[in-house]
Amino acid sequence: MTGVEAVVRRLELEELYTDYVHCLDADELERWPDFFTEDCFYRITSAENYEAGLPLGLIHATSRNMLKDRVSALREANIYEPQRYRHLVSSIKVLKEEGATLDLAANFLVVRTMQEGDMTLFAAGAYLDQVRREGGTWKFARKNVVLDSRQIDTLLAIPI
Amino acid sequence: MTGVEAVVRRLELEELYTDYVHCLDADELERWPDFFTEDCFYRITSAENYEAGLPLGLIHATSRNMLKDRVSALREANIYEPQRYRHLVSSIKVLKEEGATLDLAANFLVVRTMQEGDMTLFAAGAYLDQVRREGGTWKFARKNVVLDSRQIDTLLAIPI
Amino acid sequence: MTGVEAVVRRLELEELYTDYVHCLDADELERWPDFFTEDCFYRITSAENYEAGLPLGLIHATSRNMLKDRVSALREANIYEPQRYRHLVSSIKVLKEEGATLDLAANFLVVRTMQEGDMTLFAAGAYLDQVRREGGTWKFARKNVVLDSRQIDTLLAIPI
Amino acid sequence: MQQEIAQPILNWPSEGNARVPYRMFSDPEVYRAELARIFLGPTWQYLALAGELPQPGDYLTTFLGETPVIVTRGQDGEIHAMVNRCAHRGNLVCLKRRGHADNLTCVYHAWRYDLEGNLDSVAFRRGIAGKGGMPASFNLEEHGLKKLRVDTFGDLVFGTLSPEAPPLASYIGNLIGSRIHRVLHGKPKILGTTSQILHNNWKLYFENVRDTYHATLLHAFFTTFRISRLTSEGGVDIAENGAHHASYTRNKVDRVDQATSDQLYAGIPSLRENFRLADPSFLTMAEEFGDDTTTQILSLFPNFVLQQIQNSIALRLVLPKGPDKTELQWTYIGFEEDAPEMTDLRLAQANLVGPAGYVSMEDGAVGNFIQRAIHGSEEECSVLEMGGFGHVSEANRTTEASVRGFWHAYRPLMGL
Amino acid sequence: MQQEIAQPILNWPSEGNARVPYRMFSDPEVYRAELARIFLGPTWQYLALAGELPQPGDYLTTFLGETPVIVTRGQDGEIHAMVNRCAHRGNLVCLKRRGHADNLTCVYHAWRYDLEGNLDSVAFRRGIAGKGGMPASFNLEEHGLKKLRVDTFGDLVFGTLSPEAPPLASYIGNLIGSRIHRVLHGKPKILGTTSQILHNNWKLYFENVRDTYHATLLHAFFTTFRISRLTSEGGVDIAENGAHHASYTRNKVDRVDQATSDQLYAGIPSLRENFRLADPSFLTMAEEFGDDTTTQILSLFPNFVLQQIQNSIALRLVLPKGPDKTELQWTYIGFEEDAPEMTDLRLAQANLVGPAGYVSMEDGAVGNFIQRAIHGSEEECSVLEMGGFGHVSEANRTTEASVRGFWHAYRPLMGL
Amino acid sequence: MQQEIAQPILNWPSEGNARVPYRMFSDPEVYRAELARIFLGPTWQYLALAGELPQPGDYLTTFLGETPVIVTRGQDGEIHAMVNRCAHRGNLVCLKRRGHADNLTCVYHAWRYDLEGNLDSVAFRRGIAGKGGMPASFNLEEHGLKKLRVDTFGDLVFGTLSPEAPPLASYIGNLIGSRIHRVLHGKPKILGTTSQILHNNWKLYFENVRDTYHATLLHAFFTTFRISRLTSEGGVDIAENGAHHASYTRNKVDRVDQATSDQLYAGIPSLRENFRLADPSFLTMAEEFGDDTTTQILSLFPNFVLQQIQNSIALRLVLPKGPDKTELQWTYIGFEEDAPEMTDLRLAQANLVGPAGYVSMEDGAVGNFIQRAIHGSEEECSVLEMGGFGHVSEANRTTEASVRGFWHAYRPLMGL
Ligand code: FES
Ligand code: FES
Ligand code: FES
Ligand SMILES: [Fe+3]
Ligand SMILES: [Fe+3]
Ligand SMILES: [Fe+3]
Repeated sequence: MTGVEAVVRRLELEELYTDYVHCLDADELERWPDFFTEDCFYRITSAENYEAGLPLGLIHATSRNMLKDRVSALREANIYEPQRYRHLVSSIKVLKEEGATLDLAANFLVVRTMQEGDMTLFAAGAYLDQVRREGGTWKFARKNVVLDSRQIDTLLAIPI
Repeated sequence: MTGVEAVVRRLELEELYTDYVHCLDADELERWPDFFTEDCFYRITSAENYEAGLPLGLIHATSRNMLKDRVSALREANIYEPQRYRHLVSSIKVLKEEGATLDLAANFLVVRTMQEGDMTLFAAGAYLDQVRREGGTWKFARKNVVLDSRQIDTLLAIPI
Repeated sequence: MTGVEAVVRRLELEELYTDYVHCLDADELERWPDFFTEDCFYRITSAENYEAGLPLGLIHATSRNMLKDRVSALREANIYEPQRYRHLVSSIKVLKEEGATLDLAANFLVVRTMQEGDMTLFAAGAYLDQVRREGGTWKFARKNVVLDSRQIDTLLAIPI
Repeated sequence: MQQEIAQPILNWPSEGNARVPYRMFSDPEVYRAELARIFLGPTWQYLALAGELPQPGDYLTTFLGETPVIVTRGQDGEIHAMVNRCAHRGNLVCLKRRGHADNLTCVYHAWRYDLEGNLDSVAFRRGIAGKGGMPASFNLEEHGLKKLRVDTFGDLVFGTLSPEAPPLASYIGNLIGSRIHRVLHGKPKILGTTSQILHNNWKLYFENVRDTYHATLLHAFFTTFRISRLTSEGGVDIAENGAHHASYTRNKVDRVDQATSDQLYAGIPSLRENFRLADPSFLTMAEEFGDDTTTQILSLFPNFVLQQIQNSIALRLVLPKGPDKTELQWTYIGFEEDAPEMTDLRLAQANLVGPAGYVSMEDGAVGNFIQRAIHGSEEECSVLEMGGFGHVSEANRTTEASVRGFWHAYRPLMGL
Repeated sequence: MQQEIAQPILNWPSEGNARVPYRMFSDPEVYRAELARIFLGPTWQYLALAGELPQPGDYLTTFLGETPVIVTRGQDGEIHAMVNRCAHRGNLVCLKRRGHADNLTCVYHAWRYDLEGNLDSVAFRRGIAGKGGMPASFNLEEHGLKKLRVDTFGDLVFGTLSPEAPPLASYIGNLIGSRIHRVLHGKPKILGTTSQILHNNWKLYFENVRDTYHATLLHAFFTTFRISRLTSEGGVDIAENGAHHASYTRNKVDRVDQATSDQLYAGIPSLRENFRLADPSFLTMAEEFGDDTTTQILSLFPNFVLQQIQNSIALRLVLPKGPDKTELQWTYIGFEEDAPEMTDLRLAQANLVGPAGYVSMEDGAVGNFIQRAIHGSEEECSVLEMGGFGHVSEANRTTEASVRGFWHAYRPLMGL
Repeated sequence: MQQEIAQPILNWPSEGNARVPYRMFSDPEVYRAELARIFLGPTWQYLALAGELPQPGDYLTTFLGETPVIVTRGQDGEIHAMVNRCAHRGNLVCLKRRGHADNLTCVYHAWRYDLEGNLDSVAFRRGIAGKGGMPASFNLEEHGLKKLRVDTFGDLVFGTLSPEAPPLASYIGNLIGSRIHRVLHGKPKILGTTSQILHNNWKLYFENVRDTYHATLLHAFFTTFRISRLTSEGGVDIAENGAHHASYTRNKVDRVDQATSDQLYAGIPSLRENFRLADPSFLTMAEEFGDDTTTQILSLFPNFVLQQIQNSIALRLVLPKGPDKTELQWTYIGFEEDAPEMTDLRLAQANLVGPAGYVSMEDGAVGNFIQRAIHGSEEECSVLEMGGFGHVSEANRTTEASVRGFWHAYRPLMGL
C-alpha cells in the first residue's frame, strides 16, 4: 500500500468514528444499525468483566436486527428522561489487519446532558472493534464498548 | 480534487481547530478575532434554543469588531476570577461544500480550571461552523457554538 | 518536504501520542520508558509553576533510567488502590522544527476510574514536548506535562 | 419550624434591616425554613408566560422553591398549576420540561389525571376477575394532584400554595405594577432562554438585583459607556411593605455635569478611561417605551425579576437549590409586534446581560465571593446603611433602601 | 437512636402500612437510624456466592449498609466475614475488591490478622533494643477484627453483626426458601456483574422490586410481548412477617382471554401496538425449572433480590450510600451445568435486565423521579391501598401487599 | 458550642489519649466546633514565607481553617493579615491568590482599605447632590477588615485571630524551635508548590505526619533503601504540652546491625528484596545541615509541617475543607545560597515527596482508607498504645507518643 493509500485509509477510519458518534450525538438512532454488518457483534461491557473473561454485555447483540430492536424499544417501549450524549474520540489505532478486516482500538468519553441541563461524565473507555470493507465503506463487524467503570449512573439508554 | 489535495485540506481544517483552541486555552484572546472573517457571525447558544429555532445568543456577534469588543471588555471592563479553559476537539466533519465555503461540524468539550485548582467539565457541545478561504487560510465565516446544556456554571467569560 | 511527506509525518506524530496513551491506559507501564530518549527530560508540573518559572516537578526525571525506576517503584514499592486512566488527546501542534527535532504541543484530559467504579476528571492540560527521530521512530526528548490545576486528587501514581 | 429556626438566630441585630447576620446565607435550618415559610408560604411566584401555553393540553414544569410544579392550559382554556407529584406513590407526573397532552398519566402505575389535576382513573382499580384492586373506600376525588392558586398579571402567570396570599394585583400593588406594564407593552415573544448555576444562597443574588448602589461600581461597562451612572437621573421605587422594587435610570442627561460625574467616579475602578469599543452601535437605544427611562430593574418578592436595559428585556427567576446553590433562569423576550430590526437590536443588546453579559457577568460571581468570604463569620453582619435605615422610594440610587426593603418583607414571614 | 428519630416522625399515619410519610425517603436522621438499626441490626444481608471463594485465602470485600466488610475462605475451609477496619487505627485492611492472601496484613503499620480476623502479630510489638513497643498489658486477643456471623443458604452467603438475628433458614422461612431453591437448581456460574448508581433512597428501589402492580404498567416490553401481564396467571408469596416476598408469573396462558386482556390494558400506555421486534427469538424461554413459572422476582429483607425472568437469572444487592443515593449491584449467573446454547440464551436475555434492560431500565430512574418529586412534601404520604391494607400472599398481582409487607417488617425495627 | 459538641461525644474513653473515638473524624458537629475553637481559636497558623511578600503592596491569600485571609506587606514594611471579607456586605476583598496593590478595593461597591485593613473610603459616602450616602453616624474606624495578630519565626509568618494565643516564640518553644532553625538555615527560595485534595478528615493526615511508627512500615522506599528504618538511630522530640513534634533519623548507621534489622523487618511487606533502582544517585544526600540527621519531620499544632528528607525541604499546610475533606498545600524550598547542583539535587529528591512522592504517595490515600473504614463504627476507638500511654520525647520511634501528644493538646481546646 502506497503512502497515499495508507493515509486515505487512515482518514476513512477516522471518518467512520466521526460519523458514528455524530449519529448518536444527534439522536439519529435509526441510522445507527447501518454502521454495522448484518452479522455483527455488539456489546457494552466493563473493563472488569472484559478482563475477567466474563461474557456478559449490558447491551449484547449478535445481529444487526438486534440493534434495530434496541432502537425500536428506545423509541416505542422504554421510558427515560430526555437526555443527549456528546462523544469525544481519540487515539484510533489499527491493531491488526487481515485482508479487508481490521482490528481497531480507540479511546472515547461520553458526556451525558439531561434536559434540565446537568452534565455528567457518563462514560469513558475503549472501543475494541473489528471493521470490514462492505459496499465501498467500512462497517463494524464487531464492536466491544469496554467501559472503564463498572458503575452506570441511573441507566444506560442510548447506545455508546 | 486528488486524494492528496483532499488529505491536505483535511489537515488544514484540523489545524484550524487546533490553532483556534490553543489560542483560547493559552489566553491569547487578542488573536481570537483573527480566526474570523470581518463579516463573521459568532454565537454561543444552547441545543435547546438552537433546536427550538430561538435566535438568542449568550454571546452574539455579527462582525469581527464585535469580537474585538468582547475581548477588550474582558480585558478592561469585566471582573471575573482567574480561570483557564482546556478544549478537547473531536470528530471534525465536512457537512457541505460550496466553492471556497465549507460547512463543518465538530464535537468539543471544555474543562474550566479556577486559580485555586478546582476543575469542572464546563461545556460540551458541537461547533456548527462555516469556513471560508481567505488570504490563503481558512477563516470562520459563521460559528455556532451549540452547548448541550442549558445551564452555565457561574458565568461565561472566555469565549469557546 | 512534499505534501505527502508532510502528511505522513503528521500521521506519525499522531501515532506517537496514540501509542503513548494506549500504553498508559492499558497499564503497560514497563513499555512507557521506551517512548523516551535515553537522555530525556520528563516532568509533571502545574501551569502555575510553569508560568512562574518554578522548576519543581511532581515527577521529575532527567534520564530514561529514572522513568524505569518510577515504574519499578509503582510495581514493587508504592501502595495505591487499583485504578486506571483514560487519556483523550486533541489538537496536536508542531510549534517549531529544527532538523530532526520538533517542538510539539497537545491538549490532553485524563479520566481516572477507581476499582469500585467512581470516575473523575483527574487531569487536564497540555503536553509541551520535544521529539527526536531515533532508530526510525519518534521519541520524546523532553516531555512537560503541564496540568491546568494546581490540585491533585488524593495522589498521582500512574504517569500522564 | 418557628422554634427550630428561632433558636439558631434568636435575636436579630438591633439595627434592624440595616444589619443581616451572615448565618442567614449559610445555615441549613434557615434554608429549610425558607422553603416552608416563603416558597410554600403566602407569596406569589412566577410560573410562566401565558403565551408559552397557547393550546389546551400544553404544559410545562417549573418549581416553587424546590417543589416541582406542573403548569397546564386546561380544556377550559384557563391556566392551571399543581404539584408535580403523583398522589399514589409520589412519582413525577410530567417528566418533560414542556409538552402537550390530553391528560396527565403517571408512568409508574398509569394513574391518570385531567389537565386540572383531578384523578380520572386508576389502572386496575377493580382488580382482575374480582381479585385485587383498590378497596371500596378509595375515592378518586380525594387523590388528585395538589393544586396551586394561579393568577395572572398581564401575560405573567403566578402561583402560590397558600390560601392566605392576597390577590395578585394587590400583592404587587400599583406602584410596581405600573412599572411592569410599562415594560410589557406588547405580546411577549420569547427570543431564547438560559440558566445560570450560582454557587451561593439565593438571597445574595436577590440582594444584588435590588442593590442600586453596586451597579455602576461593579460593572465598568455601565459607567464607562454612561449606560447608567449614579450621577444620572434615576431612583428606586419600593413597595410600601418593602417586598418589591423597581430601580430606574432616566435619559443620559447627568444630574451633575460630566466633569463632576467623572470627578465623583475618580479613583473608582469602574471608570476605565482606556476602554473603548470598535463597534458601539448596538448601544444605541431604540425609542420603545414612550418615556426617557433607559434602564429599569424590577423585582417581586421573593424571586422574580423583570429587566429592561435599553431595549433588552428579560425575565429572571431565582430558584433556590440548597443553602449555597441557586439556579437563575433567564427568559429573553421581545414582542410579536417587533420589526426585524428591533429583534436584531434586542439580540445584540442581549450581549449586555445573562451569564456572559457585559453588565451582568459579575453578578453571577459576586454572590459566590460572599458565600466563600463568610465562612467562620456566621455571627457577624453585613452593613446596609447606604441611604440610611429606611426602605422608602427615593429619587436617587446611592442607597440600599430596596435591599433593606427585602429584609423588611422577609423577616416577619420567617418569624425573625 | 430511638428518641433521636422518634422525634422527627413520631406518629405514623393511622392507616398503618397503607401510608408512608415521604420524609422516610429523605430525612438524614431516618437514614442514620436505618444504618444502625437495620443494616447493623438483626437482619441477614447477602455477602457473596460461596463459589466466589473456592480456595482458602480467597477474599472479597462488600458492605453491611455503609460498613465495609471482608469475606474470606479460611484455612478451615469455612467462610468468614469481618468488618474491614483495622483494630489499630481503623485503616481498611483489604484494599482490593477481591484477591487471595495467606493472611490479612494492614498496609499502615503491618498488623497481621489471620483469615478469620484474629490478630496474629503487631509489628515491633516489643519495640527495638528494649525501647518502644506495645505495653505489657496489650493483649492480641482483644484486638481482632470485628467478626460477623456468617450463614449460608444453598450457595448464598449471608452475614449479620447482630447476635439476635435468628438462624438464617428460619429468617428466610420455607415459603420463600423453596422459591430460592427453585431458581438456584445448579452450581452458580457468574456470567458477569455490573452496578447502577441510583439517585434515590434505597427503599424506593426496594419498594419497586416488591411492587407487583407496576411491572406491566411501567415496562411496556412486558405487556407488549406478554412476558408478563397482570392478566396472566400469577401471584405473590409473602413471608408471614412481611419481610420477604416472591412474585411470579405462570405460563403465558392468560387468566382471561387475550381480547379481554387487551381490553383491560386499553388506554394504558404500556400496551404499544406499534412496537414490533425484528428478532424476537431471544424471548423464547428454554425449559429449565421444571415448572410453568416464566418470571419470579424474589426479595429478602432488607436488601437482597433474586430474579428469574425467563432464563435470565440475577442476584441484586441494594446498598445504601446516603439518604438519596443507592448502589444497585447485579450479579448475572448461569450454572456450571449449562450447555453453551443455554449460556448464549442467558446472555441474550440479559438484554432484558440491568442498567440497559428492556424491562428494568425504568426502575433505575423512577426512584429518582420520586426523590425529586417529594421535595417540600415531607409531611405527606404515599398511598399503598392496591389490594387493600394487608400483606398476605395472594394468587394475583394487582396488589401492593408485598410493599406493605416491607413496611410491616421495617417499622418495628425502627421503633416506628 | 461547648454543650453543642459535649453532647455527641460526652465522655472521652478512660484510656485518655490512647483512644480516639472514630466519631472525631466524621461528626459534622465536631468539625464545626474545631473551626471555631481551634482554627479561629488560640492557635498560631502558618500564613506565608516572609520572602513571598518582598515589597510593600505585595499580598497573597490563604485560610485560617475555612476563613479566607489576606496577608500583605504594608507601607510600614511590616506584614499584616486580615480576614478576606469586606466590612460592608462581606465580599472577598482580594480575588487573586497573589498580587500587588497600593490599597485593597472591594469590587462590589469600591470600598477601599489600606494595606493594614483600615477602611479609607466608601464610594459615594456623601451621596450625590445631597441625596443618599451614608448616615452621619457612620464611622470609617468601625468598619475596617477584621485583623489577625501576626508574628514571625525566622522567615515563617504565622497568624491568629485570638488575643489569648501566647507569643509565637513561646507557643513553639525552644525544643521544636531549634529544630526549625536547624532546617531553615538560609534565605528560603521557593522551588515550586502543589496541593493535594485528601478525602479524609484533616486530623487523619495530621496524625499520619506525627506517626513515627508508620513511616518505614507503610513506605517500602524508606525501608528498602535505608533512607530511614525504625532500627536506625532516631527519635522524636515532643513539646511539653504535646502540641508540636519533630521526629528524626540519624546517619544511616543502624542501632542494630543490618542482619538484625532485616530480621526485624522479616515478613513486613515494606522490605522488598526484589526492588532495585537503575539510577539511585539522587538518593545520595549532600552535606547541608552540619549534623548527621538525614530525615526530620516536624509539626506545629494544629496544621503546619516542616519536612527535611535528605536535602528535600518542604512546608506543608493542612487546610480543613469539611469533615471528610482536606487540602494539603506543599511549598518546596531551597535557599538563595544554593549552588545549581544543590538545586538540581533538591529537584531530584522532590520525587520522594508530594502527591507522587516515593515516600509520601501512600499518605495521601491512607487517610481516605480510614475515612471509608469507620462508617458505622463511630462509637469505636482507634488504639494508640505503641510506646505506652504518654507523650514525652523519646530516642526511639516505635511509639505513637507524638500522636497522643496531638490529642493531649487538642482535647482541652475542644472541651473534651
Ligand atoms: S406513582 Fe403514579 S401511578 Fe403510582
Ligand atoms: S491501622 Fe492497621 S496497622 Fe495501624
Ligand atoms: S461588599 Fe465590599 S464594598 Fe460592598
Ligand atoms: Fe449587577
Ligand atoms: Fe420494574
Ligand atoms: Fe508517611
